[in-house]
Amino acid sequence: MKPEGKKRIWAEYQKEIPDDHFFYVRSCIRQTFFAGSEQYFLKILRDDLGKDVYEDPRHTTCTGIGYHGDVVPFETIQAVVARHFALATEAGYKHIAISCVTSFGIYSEILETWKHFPETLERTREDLYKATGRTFEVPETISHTSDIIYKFRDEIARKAKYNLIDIATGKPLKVVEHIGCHYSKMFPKYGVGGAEFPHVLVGMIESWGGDIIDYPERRHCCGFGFRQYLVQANRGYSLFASRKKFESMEPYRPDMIIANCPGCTMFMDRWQYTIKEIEGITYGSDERGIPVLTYEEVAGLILGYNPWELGLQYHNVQSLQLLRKMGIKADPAERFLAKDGSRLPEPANLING
Amino acid sequence: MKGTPQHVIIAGGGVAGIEAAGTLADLGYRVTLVEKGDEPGGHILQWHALFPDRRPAGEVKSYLRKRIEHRNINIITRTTVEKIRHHGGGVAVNLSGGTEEKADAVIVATGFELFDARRKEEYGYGIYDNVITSAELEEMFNRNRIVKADGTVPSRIGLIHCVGSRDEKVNNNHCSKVCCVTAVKQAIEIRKMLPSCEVFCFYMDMRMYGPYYEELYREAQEFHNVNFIRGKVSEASVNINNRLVIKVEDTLAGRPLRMELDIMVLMVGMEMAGSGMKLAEASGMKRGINRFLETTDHHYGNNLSSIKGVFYAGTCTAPMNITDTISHARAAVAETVRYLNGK
Amino acid sequence: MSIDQANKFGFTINRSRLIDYDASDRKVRDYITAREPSFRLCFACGGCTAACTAGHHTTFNLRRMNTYIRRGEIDPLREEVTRCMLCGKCLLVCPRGVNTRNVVAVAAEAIRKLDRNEL
Amino acid sequence: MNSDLFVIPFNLGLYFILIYSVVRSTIWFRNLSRPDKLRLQRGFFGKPFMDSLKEIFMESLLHRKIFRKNPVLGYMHMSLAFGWFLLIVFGTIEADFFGEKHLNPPSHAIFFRWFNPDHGTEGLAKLYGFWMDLILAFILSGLLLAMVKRFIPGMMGMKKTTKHTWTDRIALISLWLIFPSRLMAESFTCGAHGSGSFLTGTLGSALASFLPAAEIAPFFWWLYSLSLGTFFFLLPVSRYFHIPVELLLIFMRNSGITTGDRHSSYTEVQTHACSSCGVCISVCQMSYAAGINDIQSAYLVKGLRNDRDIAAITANCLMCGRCEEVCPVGIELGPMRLIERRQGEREDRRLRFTERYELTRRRSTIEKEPTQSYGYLTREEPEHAEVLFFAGCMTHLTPSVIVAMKKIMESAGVRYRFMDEKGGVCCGRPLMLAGRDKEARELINHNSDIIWKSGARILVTSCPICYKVFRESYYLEAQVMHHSEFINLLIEEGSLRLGYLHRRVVYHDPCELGRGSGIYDEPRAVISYVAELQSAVQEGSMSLCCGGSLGNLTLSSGKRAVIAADAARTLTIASPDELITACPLCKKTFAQATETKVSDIAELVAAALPKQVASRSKKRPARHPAKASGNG
Repeated sequence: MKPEGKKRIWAEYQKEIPDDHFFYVRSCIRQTFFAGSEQYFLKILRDDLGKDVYEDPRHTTCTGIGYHGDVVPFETIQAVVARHFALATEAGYKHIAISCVTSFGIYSEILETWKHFPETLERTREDLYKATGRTFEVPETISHTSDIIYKFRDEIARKAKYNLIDIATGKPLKVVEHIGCHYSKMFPKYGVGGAEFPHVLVGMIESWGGDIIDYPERRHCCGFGFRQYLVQANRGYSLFASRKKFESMEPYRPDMIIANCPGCTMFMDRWQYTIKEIEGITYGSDERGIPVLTYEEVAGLILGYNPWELGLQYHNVQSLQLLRKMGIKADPAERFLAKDGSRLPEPANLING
Repeated sequence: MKGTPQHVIIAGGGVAGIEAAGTLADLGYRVTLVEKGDEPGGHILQWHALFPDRRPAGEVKSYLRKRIEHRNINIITRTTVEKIRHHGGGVAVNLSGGTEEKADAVIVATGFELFDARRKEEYGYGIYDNVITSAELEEMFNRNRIVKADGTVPSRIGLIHCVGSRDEKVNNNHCSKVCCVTAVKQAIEIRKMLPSCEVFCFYMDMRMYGPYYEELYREAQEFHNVNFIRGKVSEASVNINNRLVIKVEDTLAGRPLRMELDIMVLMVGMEMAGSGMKLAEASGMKRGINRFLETTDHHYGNNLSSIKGVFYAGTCTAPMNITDTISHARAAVAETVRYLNGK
Repeated sequence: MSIDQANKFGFTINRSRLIDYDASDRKVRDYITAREPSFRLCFACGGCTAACTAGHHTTFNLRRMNTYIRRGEIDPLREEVTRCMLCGKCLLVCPRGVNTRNVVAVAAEAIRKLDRNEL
Repeated sequence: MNSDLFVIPFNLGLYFILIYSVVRSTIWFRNLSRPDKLRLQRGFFGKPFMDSLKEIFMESLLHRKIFRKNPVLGYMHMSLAFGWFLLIVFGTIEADFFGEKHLNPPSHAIFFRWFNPDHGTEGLAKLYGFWMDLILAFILSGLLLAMVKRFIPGMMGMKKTTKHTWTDRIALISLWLIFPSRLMAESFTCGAHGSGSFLTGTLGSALASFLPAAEIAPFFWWLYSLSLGTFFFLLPVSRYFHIPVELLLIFMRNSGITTGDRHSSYTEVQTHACSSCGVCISVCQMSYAAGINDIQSAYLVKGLRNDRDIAAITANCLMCGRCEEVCPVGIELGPMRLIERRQGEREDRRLRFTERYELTRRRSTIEKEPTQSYGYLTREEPEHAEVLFFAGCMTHLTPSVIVAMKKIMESAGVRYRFMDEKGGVCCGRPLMLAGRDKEARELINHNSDIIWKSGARILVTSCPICYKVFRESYYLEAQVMHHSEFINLLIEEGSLRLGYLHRRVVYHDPCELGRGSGIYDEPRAVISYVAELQSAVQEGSMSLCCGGSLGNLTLSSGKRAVIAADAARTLTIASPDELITACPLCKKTFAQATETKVSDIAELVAAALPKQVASRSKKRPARHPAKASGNG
């Protein structure tokens, strides 16, 4: 591997990520499955980095799942996205921070469409106005939330209480990064580092002390794919795609996977359990599974937040070994305690629980 | 011809430029050959052996060298022609370095550039250790040593056709014509040097268009056991053993295929040379959608520019092999002479 | 995998369609190439398949079968090879002079030996 | 008499070979199938026995067939075989008649001169002695020729001789020594005693004039006995074993036993009856045209006899049948080779018992052995037809033949159905040629079903390969005709009006039609009716193979082309206008090999049809050629 080659590509794919004042649009599934990730993203930005992030309660789903599931037409989704832009315009924001990779892909697609076919923009303005009476300005930038963490990765590193380093050996942790397909495969210039060698997560891992694993199926889809997952009969494809990735990364003995897409995190985590049930195979060293973390969770860990506050216990693959390696003291017994100290029911079928 | 011989400037000292210069000089014209490199010769200088008969490139190189040992030819190296413009009844050219040269006609022979393989990011050229170009493989032949980056001997080599050719994604829809036969030639050479090394050619179509090219292809299959897989490689990565892993559809089986390689050779295609593009820009010479120079008619005017007194020779107009380049250069001379006689 | 496990989720893991060249075995190819060297000459024009008497009735495809042999894909080959009628019509069509009929005959022989652990 | 001890080697050898022959014959007999045993038993008391004696005399002793083919070679064989026979017969008579006793052990007849050194100086005995010397001279002249043939094969018009094993060599040396040593032994004895006739007497007296003949004589008698004994001992393991086995083969064949389709005592007898004469090699196109000299029938048989791996030999043969045609012993070489092609037949047979057991055990664990399987074929419901036309797979690659046949049949008003118009199912013959009879049976059943259901009275095919299998392996009510036969029938019936083409043509007999099915005359009759038929250099039963044969599984296209070119050259030596054949495969093969125009017989006939075919055939009422089929 020639690092200078990658650096050259990264240099070619640099995008403008604003410094402050974000209009935040959330993800349907991240806030549901990894509520801590979203919460800590906002918290880190606001409290640790002192940024202004605006949330509007009137913001809705982007309908991306419906769009990719062939039930929402392109005109409709343009109008929905335009409405988000209208909310941002009304609040005086020009930079959109998008939590979901699917949404990010849709925003990119719509902006590109408007750029190449200005008549569609006009049509959308008309549609939105007729439907809601709103008008909007096209935002100056769109950033995926991982872009924003990427931008501030060194600042986070400076404030770090922990690093992606095995404290017992002093060696960097071996980290697999997984980028959601819609982050940059459709429009490489919208992603940090492009599509073939994305830098967005690599940059974070490098800044926080970890080692990147470049394994053969790195580019491969996690298997989510809306039509694959939504139709039960098709889930075998989804599962197959994830397994292909696990088998490819397995020889490297990774300590964790970091993903920037809510769907990918979800499926790479849950399918490990399903594969264990169907084939009896558990991946990871000592068959403890490979923890799949969001970059927000990792940033939170680095900054010293409580793993159970971050919501690590709500992953199917538990991260106890990983936390130990990083030197983070967290009592497993406290994983499922409610705020008042009472015990919550423990999820069944945890890997490495 | 009477009086002082007429003067022709040739922009570019590759195969076409040299052949045009030699022919013009033989006919008694005064020629100035402007070459941007240290010496005339062009791409062939790096080549080890030529298709289809795998003759040593040196034979053609020495032919070309002799071709310009002529008192009528003045060679200017490390110089490019920046601009061509009309001057009186003839033409004048601006050379890099600020000088100007006048002539009765100009032959543009600025040639081609090899596709920059880094533009096919998914192949990881410049990133993975053992991804090389066909030109680099040729240099290995010159050194008589085919080895991986770590110095070990490869046991499997893949040659990827159409890198930078027939690919909208890199803005090249044209076929570079010579890469298929080059791949077959190189495959045979690898097999001869390393008999225990498996060789695979990944092709979209086998375009064996020239005489004895198809025979070479057959020879590769019959006697050298070169494997051919029809399909365009989509991407390359490395595995834990630092072996390349490629993905391709085996279109004849209708199924995806994955294979490990020790060395991946990218058969880089031909593109219009950057210097030629600049010259065209500055001088108002038209270019086609493939970015090569556009001739007035691609059947019977394929040496003619739309500018009076300016003629084209060789691969600045389209990808071609050495044989065709030499013929094209001679034809350019014929057109030039016809023009000069009519003046 | 038991039926219970399949029922547990309502789906299973799909089988790979990938030809994993490094995982497959080319003993059959080597056996055939040694006995019928003209096999190497196939350039997959499909003339054999177009002429094929059996191919008129079933999915038998000699051109594809040759590809399977070369890639070491034995399972599909095992099915394919049984369908040929050995009529030899393909021999008359092949532009590369591949002894196509013998390729099938030797392939069947190779598979028989492979299954008997005699290859 | 102590010096009589020299007879011991001879006696041992003789009794050994007699006992061996009886034991071996018994084993072979026991291993025969029940029907074959019955055939043999019946044959022993009937005409077959007499036929066999006659054949043995004509072929095994006189070597009539070889004589006809090659007189010098025939004389060589005859002098050795018939001469030796005469020597034994007349030697025994001499011993019984002139000897001390009237019933003697064989050694007394063989070594008569030793026991009766002074015999034959006058009267009848002298005349008889002259006769015996003449026989010996006859044999020695043959032996001389044999030696010449051995060292200079070309002199005998023989191209190649099979290679000898070391037992063959010793047997050969001992055989060669027998008669010279007898000559020397008798001559020395006669020389010492002043007896002997023109050969032994003359040579004897000459030798005795300067040598101590009486002292030297025993040495040659020992040599004579030893060489006889050695020869007898080596006989079962040498190529000369064919001499006694051939007698058995003749008898078995005359009793009606045939090779069939599996290995049996009869194939073993045939294996041992081969004299490795090499005639099969000389006529083999693979040898003289393509330079392949290790696959001929002699090598096949030798491989079988010596239990070698002959898979490569077995597969690499055109199956043209020329060797079988010339085999002086009459071995069924084609069927023998086909048996060897059957899957696994031979490789399993070569295994030792324990290995075979182990293999069977291991194989029983394999769920499914891959065999050809045509379960995908769907049953067809053909329309009724008087005449069913089956073009055949290959004919679909020569559409001109199909068009010609259509024209001919329409012109003759034949009501026919085109069975494989939209592509049919292979006849099964190619599978049989590849040794896969079981799978062929599946296709045969499929096609038979269609033919039966069509109710056709005549099945016409354009392909000799199909023709052979239709005739031999299908059970059909319909009469099977090759299109050349059918066209001939139409001409004879008067249903075809044909003009005369002023062309000189030569006809090539396709292997499967000519030697394979015995159809030589009909095509010639048809051709002569419409054009001038030249005769070919090699035709009829010795016609050449085009080289394209499906009988060969492994022959490369390059070698096929060489054979085709050679055959085409031979056929067109008299510069005909056209080379006519009756097989699509031959047509396609020759078309690539010669400048001469190559046509199928149907195309030739179609060219001779009057021009306005279509309108005439409509007016004419449909005819029923099946009526005339009785004369086929």
